[in-house]
Amino acid sequence: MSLDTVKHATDTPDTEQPWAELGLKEDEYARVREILGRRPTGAELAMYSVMWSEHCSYKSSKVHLRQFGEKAPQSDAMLVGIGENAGVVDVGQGYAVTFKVESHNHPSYVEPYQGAATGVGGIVRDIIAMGARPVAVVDPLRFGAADHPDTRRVLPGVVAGIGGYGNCLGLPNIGGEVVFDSCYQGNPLVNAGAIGVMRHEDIHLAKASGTGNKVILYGARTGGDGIGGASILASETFDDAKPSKRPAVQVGDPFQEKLLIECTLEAFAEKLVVGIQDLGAAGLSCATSELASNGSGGMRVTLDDVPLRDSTLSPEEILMSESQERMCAVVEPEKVDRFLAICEKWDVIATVIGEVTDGDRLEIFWHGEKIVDVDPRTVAHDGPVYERPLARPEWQDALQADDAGKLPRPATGGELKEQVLALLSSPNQASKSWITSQYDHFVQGNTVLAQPEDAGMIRVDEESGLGVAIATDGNGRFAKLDPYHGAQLALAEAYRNVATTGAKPLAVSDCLNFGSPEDPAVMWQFAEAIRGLADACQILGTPVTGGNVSLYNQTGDVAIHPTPVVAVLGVIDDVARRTPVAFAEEGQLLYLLGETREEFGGSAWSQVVHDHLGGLPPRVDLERERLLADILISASRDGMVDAAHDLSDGGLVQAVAESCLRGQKGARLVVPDGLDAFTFLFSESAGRVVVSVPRSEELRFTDMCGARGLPATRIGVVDGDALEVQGEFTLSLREVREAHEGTIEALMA
Amino acid sequence: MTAGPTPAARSNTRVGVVTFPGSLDDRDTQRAIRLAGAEAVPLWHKDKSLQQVDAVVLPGGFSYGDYLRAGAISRFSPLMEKVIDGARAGLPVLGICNGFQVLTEAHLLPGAMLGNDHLHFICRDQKLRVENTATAWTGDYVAGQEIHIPLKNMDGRYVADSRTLDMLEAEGRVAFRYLDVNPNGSLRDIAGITNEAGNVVGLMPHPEHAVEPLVGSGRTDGLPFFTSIIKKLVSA
Amino acid sequence: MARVVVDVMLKPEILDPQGQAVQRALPRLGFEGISDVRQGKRFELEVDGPVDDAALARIHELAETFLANTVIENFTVKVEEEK
Amino acid sequence: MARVVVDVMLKPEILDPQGQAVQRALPRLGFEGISDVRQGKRFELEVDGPVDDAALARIHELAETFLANTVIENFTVKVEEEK
Ligand SMILES: Nc1ncnc2c1ncn2[C@@H]1O[C@H](COP(=O)(O)OP(=O)(O)O)[C@@H](O)[C@H]1O
Ligand SMILES: [Mg+2]
Repeated sequence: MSLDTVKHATDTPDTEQPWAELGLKEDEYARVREILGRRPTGAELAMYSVMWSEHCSYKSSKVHLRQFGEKAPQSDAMLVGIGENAGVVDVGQGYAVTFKVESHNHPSYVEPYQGAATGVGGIVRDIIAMGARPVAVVDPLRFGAADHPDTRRVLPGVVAGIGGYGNCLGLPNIGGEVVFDSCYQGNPLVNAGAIGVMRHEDIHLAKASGTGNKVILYGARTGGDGIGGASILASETFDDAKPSKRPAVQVGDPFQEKLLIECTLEAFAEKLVVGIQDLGAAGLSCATSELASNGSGGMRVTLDDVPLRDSTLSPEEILMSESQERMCAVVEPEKVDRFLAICEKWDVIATVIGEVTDGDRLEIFWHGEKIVDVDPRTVAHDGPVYERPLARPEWQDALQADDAGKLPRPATGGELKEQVLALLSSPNQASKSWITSQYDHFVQGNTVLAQPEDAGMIRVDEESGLGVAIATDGNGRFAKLDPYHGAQLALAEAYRNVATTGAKPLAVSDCLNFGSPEDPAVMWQFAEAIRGLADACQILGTPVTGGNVSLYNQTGDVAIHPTPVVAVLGVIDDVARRTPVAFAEEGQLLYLLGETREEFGGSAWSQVVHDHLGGLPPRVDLERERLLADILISASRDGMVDAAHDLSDGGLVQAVAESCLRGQKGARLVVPDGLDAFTFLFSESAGRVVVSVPRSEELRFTDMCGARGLPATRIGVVDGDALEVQGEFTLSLREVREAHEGTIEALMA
Repeated sequence: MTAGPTPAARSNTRVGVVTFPGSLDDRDTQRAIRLAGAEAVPLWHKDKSLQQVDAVVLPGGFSYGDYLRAGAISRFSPLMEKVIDGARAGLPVLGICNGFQVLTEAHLLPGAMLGNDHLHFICRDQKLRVENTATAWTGDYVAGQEIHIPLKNMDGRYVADSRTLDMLEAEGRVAFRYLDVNPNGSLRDIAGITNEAGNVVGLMPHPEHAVEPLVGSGRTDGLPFFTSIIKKLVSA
Repeated sequence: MARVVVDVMLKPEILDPQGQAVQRALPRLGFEGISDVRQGKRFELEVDGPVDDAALARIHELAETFLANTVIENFTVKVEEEK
Repeated sequence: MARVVVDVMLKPEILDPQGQAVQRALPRLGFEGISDVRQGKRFELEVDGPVDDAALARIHELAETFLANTVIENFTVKVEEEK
């Protein structure tokens, strides 16, 4: 057994190396040899192979993601953009907000509870690493068919995991999504987003600068988590007298992460930290190479000083371990003692494992021998870039030609009523309270809005009432019909949701969930979605600040629906002005803002009633979305509307029913001239919101809409304890409630 | 502006809030105390002094991750020795949620807290009846008053043997009872109890999340907890 | 080094919803003939040095004051064979 | 009637935050000399009828598919004396 040192690697150029088993392509391995001018050591091979993986290097997506930068709209709010752990936006009064969405899809299928839990843990560490205190989480989720037996395994586990971790960290869960579709059967999507708040001067970046500064690893001990690949290496270099089994599943320790949050924030407050990086995918390989390559100098690390949970780990395994709840900080030598004291106060293990050097190499030592000697930039930033072939799928035309407008429609008021009930009680449209009641949405005492509101809203400043709002949306059915416009619809909906609460949309994060990039059809969907999103962000004036790509979500040849999930962050000057969803006052007038067309492609109605997916998604009009948002924000600021609810899946009837239930008030609706009752109730035309206007404000409100050219149609009144569509049907609130609630519980409990 | 209700009384009352590792609602509790008009004094579980506070709140959260049993590890922290001595000598102590669990683990209150009978974490706006207004923390309520207070926990099922339950009932020591829905399977719908002297109170719901109209549950039904203790101490 | 195992179970009179949930699920999984299920905790302690009577007494005390809450739980302590 | 006990423990290579938290609390409680603590679950099943090989095989299957999550946990099945 001999250690594969740099010297040894230089002396033994012809040693066979398991690059293929580690996921490297032949030309990628050749490139590593070229960069180093010799063969890599085992440890170097470990680092390059994880950092050049799809997950860490974005090699298939990079060429497309560039558009987010190239097309980014001018925005004064942007403080830190794409490339850091998370983007940062200015929300005024000296406050900055950081937010990001990430995926933990595959691990959550294998072990739902722990997969989802560690997904929350990972995104929260990205937020802390920016210098912010995490203030809320959101969880956009996709599962297989609601009545499939495996969904009963996956969903309760995922929900318990997200709750178990987030609740224990003290982060209110203020939003998310739950969508069922058999396309996600073997590939559930567990996306998790987090928001953090800080003062401008507290923004921290992942860089190691200042020769002589110390590199401190703190948090959990390093175990053999998530290092399947590295074990191959280890067995090459070492004899087999060690546990061959390394856990494929990581177990989260939310308590440890809570301590990590508190001690990191205390260190920030005392200005002890020069640079900081969380340990996520690729663990120390990623943290050391990114810190070093973003800094001014090099870095020297002594791997023997890493605290271990499993003393049999090899250096390759330590470098690749993905053990949770760890962070890496760069600290000036004279501040190290204070930093370690804070960690000790919080019972967090902290160890100096290296220092910043004045060279430009990342050097890693083990038992006194040098086992890594690389230019960190080549590891962190010079990974391969692919221009993968893409092709519009041959089935796309047929799918779009299969127009949902041809589907048989309800003919009588009785049939309409039946279909309304069918929609309200269908798993995708039913109340998600069985899920969201497992999440703490009160903790921290700043939650202004949470589920089932259109957007979550958090108070940032107690004195002024400054707040932020966030909404996440995505519609895989729309994106399947047309990925370009489907991605734009996701953005438009999240943007509209934020504006509906009265907040001004500022910035975007996204999580792009797709099938295999090696399939040209999937790659086309991916490219189209990004193009659509980037174009739309330009028009809406909301830059993308960061996000995440999850590829290979497919079983065999069958990919999930293309599922771009978009998060929009907004700001509101005074949370007292927020607009909730609930109809609260009898007698208030209901107005429908926007235009209703016969648009049923990809709609909830076509899915629930006809199990159909075809045609084109609703038309996108981004200028109109902008105008609608402006009107909603003005109306909120000037007290012209008391309630507002965005129209999306299920159309108008779904939105009105939800607002009625939330406020425990009925509504009487009149089908407007020029529309048939069916289209009025079920169309999913974009750019629409229903608002409840006090009679005293009616004139002022309609004048404002008229002057600015936004269609506003009076459709009814808040009244009584039934949902009535005049001349068609009446449903008591009790019937509505019974249809809407209980579906998920009945399926899962 | 989002200022809460005007403080009941500005006072020199100092109410300590203990932070254990994993405490979550410590800052909110401090805010509630300030809104009620008292000074909130942060206390650290490793300290050995109560800093001469007039009363102590053990806040909600997942101290030590609720590992082993909720409250079981915190109960042995250095500051808890002082809290236990103080409570026995009449110091007003309020345990909210995790704090209630710590109080039962420390045997300052009888019974124990177990996992919810439905096995899920639950977060809801819970209706309660105030059964005892003679404690240090409930004087500002009216006997029988029905209030809404957010509830959020995994281990909220109150259990005790029937002798203990009968004693609690007979002595009027059930301070709060769940109404409409028993959210966790607590015996006799018990949401909160007091010790014999009335200075130590524990409850599962979170009054600190019901002190401002704009955030949390949107109600202020929780504020009287904090004004009660101020009045009690001012008049003492 | 020896291993001492502490088993902690809810007292029989205390409702055990976890055990019940398992039991209720059994028929669905096709298992008949199990009339009751209780779920408790098992602690495995690795003890340095010999597990003599003094050590066992201390572990007993540990179980009584810490690992179990005797208001609701019973416990047993036993030594496992050396590994 | 017989009792069958299924013990479920996290695999040794899997992080056990609960066991760790317990272990870290021990010195504070004045207990030294315990080098590791792991916390797992104990299921007590009351079985109607005889616990023959067939019954045990079925309980083994139950443990494998339901009581334990074999991605992260190991389990053992043993028969306790009649009560
Ligand atoms: N879909 C996307 N849109 C915009 N930015 C993205 C997207 N995916 C990844 N990014 C950005 O690329 C950078 C690297 O992403 P990632 O590896 O997920 O970060 P981390 O290392 O913090 O997990 C981040 O700044 C991230 O925000
Ligand atoms: Mg990161």
